[in-house]
Amino acid sequence: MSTQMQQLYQQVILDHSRSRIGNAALLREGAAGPHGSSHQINPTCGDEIELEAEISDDGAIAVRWSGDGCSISMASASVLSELASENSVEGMLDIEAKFHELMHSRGTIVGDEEILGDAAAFSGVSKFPARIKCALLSWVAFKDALNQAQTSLKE
Amino acid sequence: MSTQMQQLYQQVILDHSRSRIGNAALLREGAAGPHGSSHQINPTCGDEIELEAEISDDGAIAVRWSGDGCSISMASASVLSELASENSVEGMLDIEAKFHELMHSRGTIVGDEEILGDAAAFSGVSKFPARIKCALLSWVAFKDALNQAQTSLKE
Amino acid sequence: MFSRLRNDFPILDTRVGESSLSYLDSGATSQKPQCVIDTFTEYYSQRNAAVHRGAHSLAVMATDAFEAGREAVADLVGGAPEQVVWTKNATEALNVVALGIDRASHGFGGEAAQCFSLGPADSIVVTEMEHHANLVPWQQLAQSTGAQLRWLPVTDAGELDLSDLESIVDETTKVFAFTHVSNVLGTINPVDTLVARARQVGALVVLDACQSVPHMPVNFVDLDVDFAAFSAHKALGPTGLGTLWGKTDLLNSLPPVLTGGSMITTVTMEDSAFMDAPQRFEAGTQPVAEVAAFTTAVNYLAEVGLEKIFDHERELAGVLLDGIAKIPGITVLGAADNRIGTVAFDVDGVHAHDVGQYLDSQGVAVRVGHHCAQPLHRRFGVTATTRASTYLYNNTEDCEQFLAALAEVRPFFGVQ
Amino acid sequence: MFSRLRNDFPILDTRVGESSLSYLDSGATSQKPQCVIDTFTEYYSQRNAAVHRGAHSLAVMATDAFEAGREAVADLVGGAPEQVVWTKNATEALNVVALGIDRASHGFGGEAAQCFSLGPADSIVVTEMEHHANLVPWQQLAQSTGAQLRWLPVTDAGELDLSDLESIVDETTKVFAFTHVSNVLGTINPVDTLVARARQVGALVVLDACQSVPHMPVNFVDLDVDFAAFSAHKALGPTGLGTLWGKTDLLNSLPPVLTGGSMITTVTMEDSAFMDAPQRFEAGTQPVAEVAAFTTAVNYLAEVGLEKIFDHERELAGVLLDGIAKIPGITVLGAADNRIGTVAFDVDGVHAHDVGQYLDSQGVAVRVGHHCAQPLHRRFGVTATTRASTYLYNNTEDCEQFLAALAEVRPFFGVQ
Ligand SMILES: Cc1ncc(COP(=O)(O)O)c(C=O)c1O
Ligand SMILES: Cc1ncc(COP(=O)(O)O)c(C=O)c1O
Repeated sequence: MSTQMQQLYQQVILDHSRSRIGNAALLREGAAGPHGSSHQINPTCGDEIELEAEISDDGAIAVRWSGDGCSISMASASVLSELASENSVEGMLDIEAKFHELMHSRGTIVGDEEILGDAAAFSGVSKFPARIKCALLSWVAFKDALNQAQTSLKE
Repeated sequence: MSTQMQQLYQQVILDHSRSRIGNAALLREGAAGPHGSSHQINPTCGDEIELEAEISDDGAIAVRWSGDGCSISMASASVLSELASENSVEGMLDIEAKFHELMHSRGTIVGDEEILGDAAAFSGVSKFPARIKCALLSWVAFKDALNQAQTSLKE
Repeated sequence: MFSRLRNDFPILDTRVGESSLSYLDSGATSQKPQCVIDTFTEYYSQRNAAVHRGAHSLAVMATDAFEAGREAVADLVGGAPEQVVWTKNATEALNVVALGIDRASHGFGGEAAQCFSLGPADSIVVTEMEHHANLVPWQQLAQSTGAQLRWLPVTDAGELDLSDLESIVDETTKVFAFTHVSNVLGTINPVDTLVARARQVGALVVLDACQSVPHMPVNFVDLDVDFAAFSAHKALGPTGLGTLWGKTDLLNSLPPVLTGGSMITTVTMEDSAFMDAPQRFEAGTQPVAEVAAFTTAVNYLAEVGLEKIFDHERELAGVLLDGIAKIPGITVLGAADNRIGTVAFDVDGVHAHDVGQYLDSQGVAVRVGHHCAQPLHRRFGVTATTRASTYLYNNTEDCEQFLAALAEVRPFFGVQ
Repeated sequence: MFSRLRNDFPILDTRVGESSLSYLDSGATSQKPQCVIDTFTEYYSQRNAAVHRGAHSLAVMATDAFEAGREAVADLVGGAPEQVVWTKNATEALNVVALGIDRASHGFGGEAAQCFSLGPADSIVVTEMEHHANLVPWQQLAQSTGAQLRWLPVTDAGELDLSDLESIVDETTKVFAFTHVSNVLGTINPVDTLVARARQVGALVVLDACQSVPHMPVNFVDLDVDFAAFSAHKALGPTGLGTLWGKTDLLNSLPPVLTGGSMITTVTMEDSAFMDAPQRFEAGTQPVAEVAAFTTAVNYLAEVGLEKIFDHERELAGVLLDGIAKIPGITVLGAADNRIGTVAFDVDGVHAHDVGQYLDSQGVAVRVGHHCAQPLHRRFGVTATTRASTYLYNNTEDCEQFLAALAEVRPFFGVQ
């Protein structure tokens, strides 16, 4: 087995792809606080995700999602949900930017585990250009949904 | 000067291209007997010809044409007009078929001067695929016009 | 013979990491023999020029090469050279027909094009197993003309369900467009039956021959279709070239879609007149080097023999299907007997993208996703599958390398 | 430098009969340097696969090559990679815009496409010097939408007559399409003035850059055009590839014309949704090897430098024009100072076809005919001309070989 494959499919990714954090029924119109939702699709393989982000009064973020896709995309959504429950809005925006950069690094940078948590395990993905979109799918949905939530917060 | 060029531009062709037999005002609606007319165009270079063929009571054919084109196409129309004045309808159809065959021979056959007259001088043209259309332009018009004339003769 | 000709394909010697390459993605695009590759070098070093223009010697040689291609294709699929129209790919070829009908329905092409005109009382029929290239253009045509879009469903066995053929293809049907061979299931469709029904109701038949022409003997005249489309790149030829084949009178009355140079007779500032087929549909500078290379490819295929290629691939299909049946947790989509060497499957518990990634790590190139056939995948309750597809250069070892790797997929991802 | 790089073009060593080849037909299509030819061999031997699909290694390499091409082109002409859409030729690129507007005018593309919608109260403006590729599609659009087609005339000097610019391009004008450089006269048009007028009336600007991009520095962002089109084959690249460049928001709202695989997001049997540009306009398998080869060509051009190429060709244009002026009975069409090395002329008493044939017998390759610009020829009172056109690989000897042969044309045909 090539080490590239082991780097791509790290145990933490395989684990997240099986027990998926945040993978829960969507609330849709029933969501309580300021929230947003986004539906993203990867046209190449048909992977899709629908994700809701909600900001509660104390600034905490809750993420719920439902989707269908490969282990990379499902694990990524799970890791994202975990991080969202542990970080502030600003923290998540920072993580999102760093994750984005990591994915486009083609293996030239190593993810900072302090900041990225389990998302650092995705550094191997950046060497597989065809899989970068898989890893980013939920993050694109999250950024969109969070943006909506922030907007409705300001209103 | 290559011999191919001399074969292409035989003196008889250059002569016909300058003093053009049959190059005369078209009669249009004023034509007397059973007649036909045809307008042909070579889209590649814009060469065009308008040709009238008329069959008189004694079976003689008269050809008039007006056109604009290269020496090959003009000479061909001139030679055609000359032949038409010397041959019967059947004779011209035979000549047309033989000329067509000669043009598509890529230099493998020699035109029979007995039958083709000056048109036999076009055998060199068949080695220049880009010029075959030039040589055939007036003949296509003639065949079309003659066909119309024959039809109106039968009516 | 087939073991020898494998050496003609330089890319098959590629190493993928520590493995040799087992290329089982010819359904997407085929690899090229050295003679086809060499044609590019030869063409651009010796006879490159604009065709159908200019009197100079290079232009004459280029034009000869360009027109010889039509003859080679006509020899392969039937009909006359002028029935062969060059396009950029099969997708363009199908669009030329659909959009030509669209234009005819909006008054273009005059009297002669009236036979193509569609309206709200008419229907267009496709099938549920179409590639998007033979579905989306017809959806667009239906939207543009108000015609109704209908389709033949697919059975669990991966065959066309013909039980309602007579009510689906009925007197309102003006166009019946279907694929000869499914690019997902490998199923060879009963063209005869479908054409016969189309003739009963007077519908035009448009055949998507992308997956048949490269893999089996096909004659469009014998099949009696009106239009057919296929791509060079799936048949040992280059990218950037496709073919639209059509009946001469239909081609000459179909309004052209792309307009410009080299397809006109007279142009004034106000108006233009168009040439007959094939030039009618070949606006602008054409893929001449590609035609030269494809001519080499077609001659290569003819020399090997499509009948033999078909038999060879059926043998490989047997190896693939038998081998897959022995691996637990794999479900093949469709099970048609009458098939080519294309096999799409679902691996229980592992997403196709991950399956493909694992196979690649073992040197096996397959395709994953919906293979441009989303409705068909939806019909089988999946969003993506893994597809192995063979060609003349594949051998039993390729299949075994694939099967060995496939057996390891579920263990690798910890699924049992 | 220019004398050295000539050796990069193998075809230039061709002998025509007893003469060496003087290739002066680059306005029709350019010859290719060895590195571009080699790219085909390299691509098909090492990384041929379907792009944007499949996880396997070959597919990743092919996709990289395909996308790198957009970056190279964006570096050459300005803008971002996603503003670069691949087409089969420049003609398709211009048609994609004209037919996209046609579809928008017939309700396709929804709200976002409304900005493109044309009707009988609108006008489209072109010029009298357009290549058929930038004329016929607009005629078709005018016919389809009822919009009026207008044009800027050409002066005896072969320049655009701008005296009535304000009345021809007016408040009704929705599209203003014109060529950057005339393929017959060689004239470089004043894009700034034309764009400024278009901006005043809010018209879309479509630039035919076929004869500018290969021969001079061009930046579409600086020129502030909305869409631009050019061909790879005229710029050292392969046949079978063109480029449509557009402003991002316009590309993303223009309805696609060719539909099918790889340009959709979701497809059901009933309906489909389309991707953003560039994929939006790239239905089906793309000319991937051609993109790889064109990337090599663009890098080659960039290395030589378009500024230097422009100067080199202006020098050759001087040699041609000065030499022709000394030969009796030759009339050059147009006399613009601001020009490239393209010179079309009439030989008194000898038809262009015969001129070209004689020149070919002396090893000189030129183009004869109407050069896909019938209205322009009509304006100058001729049906056909002979055209000599230069490129970076030409030298003074090529021009002299041409001039020597041209001087013999009238004597050969017995005209004085
Ligand atoms: C000015 C101009 N526009 C458009 C075209 C059409 O380009 P293509 O034939 O590559 O589509 C050409 C060349 O033929 C041209 O010179
Ligand atoms: C059945 C079928 N139809 C149409 C196409 C489209 O062909 P292309 O992508 O060459 O246009 C393909 C291949 O992609 C196919 O397999």
